[in-house]
Amino acid sequence: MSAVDTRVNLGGIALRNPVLTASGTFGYGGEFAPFFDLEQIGGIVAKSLTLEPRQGNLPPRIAETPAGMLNAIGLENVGVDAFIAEKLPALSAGVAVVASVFETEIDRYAEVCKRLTGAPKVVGLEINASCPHVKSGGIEFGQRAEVLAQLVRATRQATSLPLLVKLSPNVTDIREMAKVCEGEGADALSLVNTLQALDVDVATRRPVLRNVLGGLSGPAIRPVALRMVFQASRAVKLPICGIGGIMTAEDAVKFLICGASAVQVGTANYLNPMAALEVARGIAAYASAQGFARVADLVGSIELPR
Amino acid sequence: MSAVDTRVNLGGIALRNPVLTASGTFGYGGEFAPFFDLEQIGGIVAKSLTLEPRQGNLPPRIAETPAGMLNAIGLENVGVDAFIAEKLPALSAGVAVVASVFETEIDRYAEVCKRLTGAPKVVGLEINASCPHVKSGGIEFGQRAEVLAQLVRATRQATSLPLLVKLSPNVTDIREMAKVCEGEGADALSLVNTLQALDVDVATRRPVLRNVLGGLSGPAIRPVALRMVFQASRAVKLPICGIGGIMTAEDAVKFLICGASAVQVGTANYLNPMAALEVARGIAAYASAQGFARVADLVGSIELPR
Amino acid sequence: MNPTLPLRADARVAENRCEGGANHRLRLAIDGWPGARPGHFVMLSPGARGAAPRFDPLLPRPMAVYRTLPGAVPEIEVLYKATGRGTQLLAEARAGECVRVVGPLGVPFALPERGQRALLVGGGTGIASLYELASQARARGPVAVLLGARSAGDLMGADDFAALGVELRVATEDGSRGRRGLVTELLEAALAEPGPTAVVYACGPTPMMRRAGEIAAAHGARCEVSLENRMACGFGVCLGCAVPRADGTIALVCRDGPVFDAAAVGWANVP
Amino acid sequence: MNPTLPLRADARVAENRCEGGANHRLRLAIDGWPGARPGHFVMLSPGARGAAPRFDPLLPRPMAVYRTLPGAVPEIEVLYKATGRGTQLLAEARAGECVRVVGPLGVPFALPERGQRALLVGGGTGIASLYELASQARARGPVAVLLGARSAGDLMGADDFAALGVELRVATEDGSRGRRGLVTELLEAALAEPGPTAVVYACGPTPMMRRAGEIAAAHGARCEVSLENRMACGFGVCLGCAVPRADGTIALVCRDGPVFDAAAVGWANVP
Ligand SMILES: Cc1cc2nc3c(=O)[nH]c(=O)nc-3n(C[C@H](O)[C@H](O)[C@H](O)COP(=O)(O)OP(=O)(O)OC[C@H]3O[C@@H](n4cnc5c(N)ncnc54)[C@H](O)[C@@H]3O)c2cc1C
Ligand SMILES: Cc1cc2nc3c(=O)[nH]c(=O)nc-3n(C[C@H](O)[C@H](O)[C@H](O)COP(=O)(O)OP(=O)(O)OC[C@H]3O[C@@H](n4cnc5c(N)ncnc54)[C@H](O)[C@@H]3O)c2cc1C
Ligand SMILES: Cc1cc2nc3c(=O)[nH]c(=O)nc-3n(C[C@H](O)[C@H](O)[C@H](O)COP(=O)(O)O)c2cc1C
Ligand SMILES: Cc1cc2nc3c(=O)[nH]c(=O)nc-3n(C[C@H](O)[C@H](O)[C@H](O)COP(=O)(O)O)c2cc1C
Ligand code: FES
Ligand code: FES
Repeated sequence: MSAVDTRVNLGGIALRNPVLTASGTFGYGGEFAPFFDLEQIGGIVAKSLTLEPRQGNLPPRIAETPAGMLNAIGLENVGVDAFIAEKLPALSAGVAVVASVFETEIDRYAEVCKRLTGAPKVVGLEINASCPHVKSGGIEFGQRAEVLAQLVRATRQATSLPLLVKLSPNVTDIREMAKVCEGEGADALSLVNTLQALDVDVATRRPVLRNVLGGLSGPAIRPVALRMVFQASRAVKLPICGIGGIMTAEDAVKFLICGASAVQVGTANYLNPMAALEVARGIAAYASAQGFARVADLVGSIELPR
Repeated sequence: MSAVDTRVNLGGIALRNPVLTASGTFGYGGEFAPFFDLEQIGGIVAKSLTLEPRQGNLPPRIAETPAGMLNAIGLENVGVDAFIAEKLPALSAGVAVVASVFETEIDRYAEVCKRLTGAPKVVGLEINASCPHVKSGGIEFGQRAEVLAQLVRATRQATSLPLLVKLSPNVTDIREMAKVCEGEGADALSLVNTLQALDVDVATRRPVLRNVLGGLSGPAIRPVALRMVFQASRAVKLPICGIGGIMTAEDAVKFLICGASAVQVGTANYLNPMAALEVARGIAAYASAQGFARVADLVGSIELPR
Repeated sequence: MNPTLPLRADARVAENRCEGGANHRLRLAIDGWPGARPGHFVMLSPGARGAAPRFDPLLPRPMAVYRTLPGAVPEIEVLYKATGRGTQLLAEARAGECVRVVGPLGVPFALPERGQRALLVGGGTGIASLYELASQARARGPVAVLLGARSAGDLMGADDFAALGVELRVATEDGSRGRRGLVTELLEAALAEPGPTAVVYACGPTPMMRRAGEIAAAHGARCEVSLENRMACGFGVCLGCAVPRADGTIALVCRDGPVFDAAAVGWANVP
Repeated sequence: MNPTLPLRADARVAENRCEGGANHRLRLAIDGWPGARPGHFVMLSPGARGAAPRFDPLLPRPMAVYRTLPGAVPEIEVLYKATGRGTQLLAEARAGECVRVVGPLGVPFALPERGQRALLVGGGTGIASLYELASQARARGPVAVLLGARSAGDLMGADDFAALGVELRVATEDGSRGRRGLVTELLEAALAEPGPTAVVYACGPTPMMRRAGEIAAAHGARCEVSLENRMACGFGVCLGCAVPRADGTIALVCRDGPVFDAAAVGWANVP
């Protein structure tokens, strides 16, 4: 196992191994310090940040579904300045941090990106395009090619850091959105965010979430996420970070095989705070057992029927 | 329980109760005769029919996923003529049959509709718009508003039967597609077909399906299906038949609450050949326990936060 | 504040038995368990217990640490009602099997000041949060435990409280044990009694806790409540367990609670 | 053809025990069980067994009816290997619990003509499909059961076959029991022996069955194989279990099989 080279490059970010944690599922990192040393995984993607601190939605904010969960947290976060002043310093020096950004207006996105550029430990930015675009009547930024193009252009100009764009899966054709990002100079894609979903309680006939609609995550969505990673990886040259329902190393390996250069562990962190570490170790063990000298050689190694 | 009026009307089809079976999950009906009397459910939607008999894909055609399954059967079916000549007569007289139609060209869709119109027991047609449109480069008919409009127009002209359009969930905005159908004279919508998905076997690095891509069904997709039913029911006046991951009566009730006038039980038929019957009985029991005199009063009864 | 760092452990089921109706008692042996303070909880993953990974139900369930039994391998007890999918699955766990545990978690109860009278008000499964508190409060002053349930059969842990030697008063809605009525009526009566300053601790259904807070406030007594809310993580990262404070800001039940001052809770929007 | 209509039943687990390694034997009591013919199978839903509905794993698992034990409430036995998520869950089912069964399903084996010699070739879990066939073929003529496994510990049901009084020959890949080698080598040898016309029945891994068919054909013997394929329903409605025939048309393993004439199978595309 020690023979396997686990390093991967994600759009200019050199990672010691391909496992990151997904935004919104790992807090600001420090919460996991009791469980394991964060330098043992590739890096962390912090909770998405807005310009100002935000409170988020009233409860209930989460609910369980078959092999999945729904959430509508709202935009709750400490704000970009508190993140830089308080959260980043709390992490040990060797932790690679990708800062995630979401906002309701494009110029605010760009401003958050500017403030993060140069902050210590921040090795890249992830643009969360699954946020409702107020001006487009609530449709997500990532659901309209023109809006997405503007967003990527503006954030690309705002930072010299590697720029990851995290796409919404709630689209007709993920390849179209991937191409938009490639065209506007993104360095990598993160695929996917949550699937828009809903559940109701039959006893009260009320939606289970106060926000009515929520995002579906967890193993339930993994086959959909895998499909999008597969499609996008064949439509663009950008490296892809695969996300969606990764619970075990085997799940992560599937994303690598389908064309992802790295992965993010999300919901699994809740059930098992050591999930990301176990996934990182398990990927190396798989590569070793299958005779791959480098984890990077697994990327896109899918064997298609002739 | 006997006090509850279970009848619903689905776009001109009077159903004795709101439970149908989903196309492709109930064969041509006769396969279920050993398990229960089909006249005890609202009706059946038969396997989608093409003009000619078709063989479908090579194996493997199915696979299990977390709380779901993948399938890529291909277009396998006996063809519309054999359906009329052999399958329909095998069903007892009181069974309400909705015939499902899919094809690769619009004029072929229309021709199948014509042949089915007037066939005994056929009370309505369901247009399966999740079929790849060869002329649009493999995109599904239901993924492009213009193509969908042409399809609905042509099939609407081809039949006097109640016309249900079964939409693909693989779209950015289901409301847009629902409005197209309403505009072209559809009588009802069936929501949803399977989510496009993929899984790979890490031992072989091969896709689990010979067709590579497949459709995800089962409980995993239920929250996504519920969301689309909820959205569509607020965007159009057409009645909606809710489909996706219904395993129990409680699941079905959720669809009614979110605005569906009827439901279809799909994957559940495989695990439990009496699922549709149990769902039908359970809906009536729920309505009775909650003090609803008519199951129809449940439709759209969701209580939204103010 | 929480002085003990949480751990993630594969706990071994030492015992898991039905105590009548839906009530169950689970004893878990946890290597390295650092101990817990009154009001601490754990996250238990019922779905992870089998040999093959299964993800339905997916989320772990928050459960109070009923009590810790020290030893070479420390054990904790959890009292739970098997009502939903996760707790019914938990009820199937057999001795020797593994259950994933994360904990201890949360902000515990503040023990009463020396000489204060502690009034512990428990309803339903909330009773499970109060045992260690009753046990430790005994050393500070008089303790009365007021327990409520629908009927005698639903009552959890009453014998254990009795064995602690604290004063025990019971109310059931059907009168099958103790007084017929609500446990908050017992609280009213207890606060009306003469004696040292009282401090109230409540855990149970939201309306009960809210009412306990009002009653305590009316008598000038401090009241701590242990809130329940849906949780995905239990340690402050999913932001799923938010409840509003009285001042409109948001608190996380798992990190800022589950124990809150009743007066600080924005009750109107607690689910 | 299948003369018995399938039923859907909540079978009661009478016994479920490990027989060494991954090998398990499950005995199910099924009210109204209509009996089964050699080669019939059932669909078992391991996920449906608990009190609360759980849908991971989702699909039922096809399993041969190893044998039927008649009685007031008839019982069936199933021999299975607990290897994946569903079969491991099945292994957790305890006596008294319920497992959903649909069956009997499929097209059974055609018994040998009177006087023919039956050669039954079983490998891995495929052995479970052959017990009733061995039992019933005895009345028609000589029966030899040829079983293959990786090693002695993997072998299923060998003692039961021995107890039937049929001739039993074993091959293991590591030589830990019987001859070292493949079971198809035993078949070669058996067909080379003088005697009455032989008919071959094979069930096991696809390459083994394909090879058995070739060997039988080379000796002019008829060969029936019982194919495996992923199944969602087991009764011909999902179209998931399709395999190509030699003539290029599609057959359903659950409805047109699982028993096929080896010569009619389009082996190149059997998964
Ligand atoms: C801090 C804390 C301590 C608790 N201590 C105990 C205890 O000691 N004993 C006990 O029996 N119960 C306790 N509960 C309640 C317990 O967590 C729920 O009863 C349990 O999660 C319900 O799970 P289920 O599988 O039965 O229900 P399901 O209906 O399957 O649950 C579905 C989802 O909703 C959540 N949920 C449902 N009810 C509750 C609830 N009341 N509180 C929080 N989440 C809920 C579940 O965790 C799950 O995510 C505690 C809750 C909290 C927050
Ligand atoms: C007609 C028939 C009779 C069978 N009889 C027996 C028997 O008597 N004893 C026994 O141990 N096994 C038997 N099998 C094989 C058995 O069905 C599989 O071993 C079992 O389904 C694997 O499930 P799992 O949960 O262990 O594996 P998983 O890997 O969790 O299975 C995932 C999915 O693939 C399917 N699958 C995996 N392997 C097979 C396989 N070999 N055949 C069919 N589907 C598979 C599963 O059913 C499930 O849908 C039979 C198969 C068929 C088709
Ligand atoms: C409770 C919760 C909060 C989330 N918050 C964010 C967020 O702030 N920003 C973001 O880009 N994604 C967020 N996500 C999405 C995840 O990062 C991830 O894309 C998604 O959950 C799918 O991965 P998973 O199935 O592994 O969880 C959140 C997910 C959950 C469950
Ligand atoms: C194996 C399989 C075959 C299917 N074939 C068809 C079909 O021929 N026509 C169609 O409209 N839908 C077909 N479907 C989709 C179902 O009708 C249904 O829309 C979908 O499975 C979601 O419902 P469920 O989760 O209840 O299964 C098929 C689904 C499965 C699983
Ligand atoms: S439960 Fe996750 S933040 Fe409280
Ligand atoms: S398993 Fe469904 S058709 Fe054969």
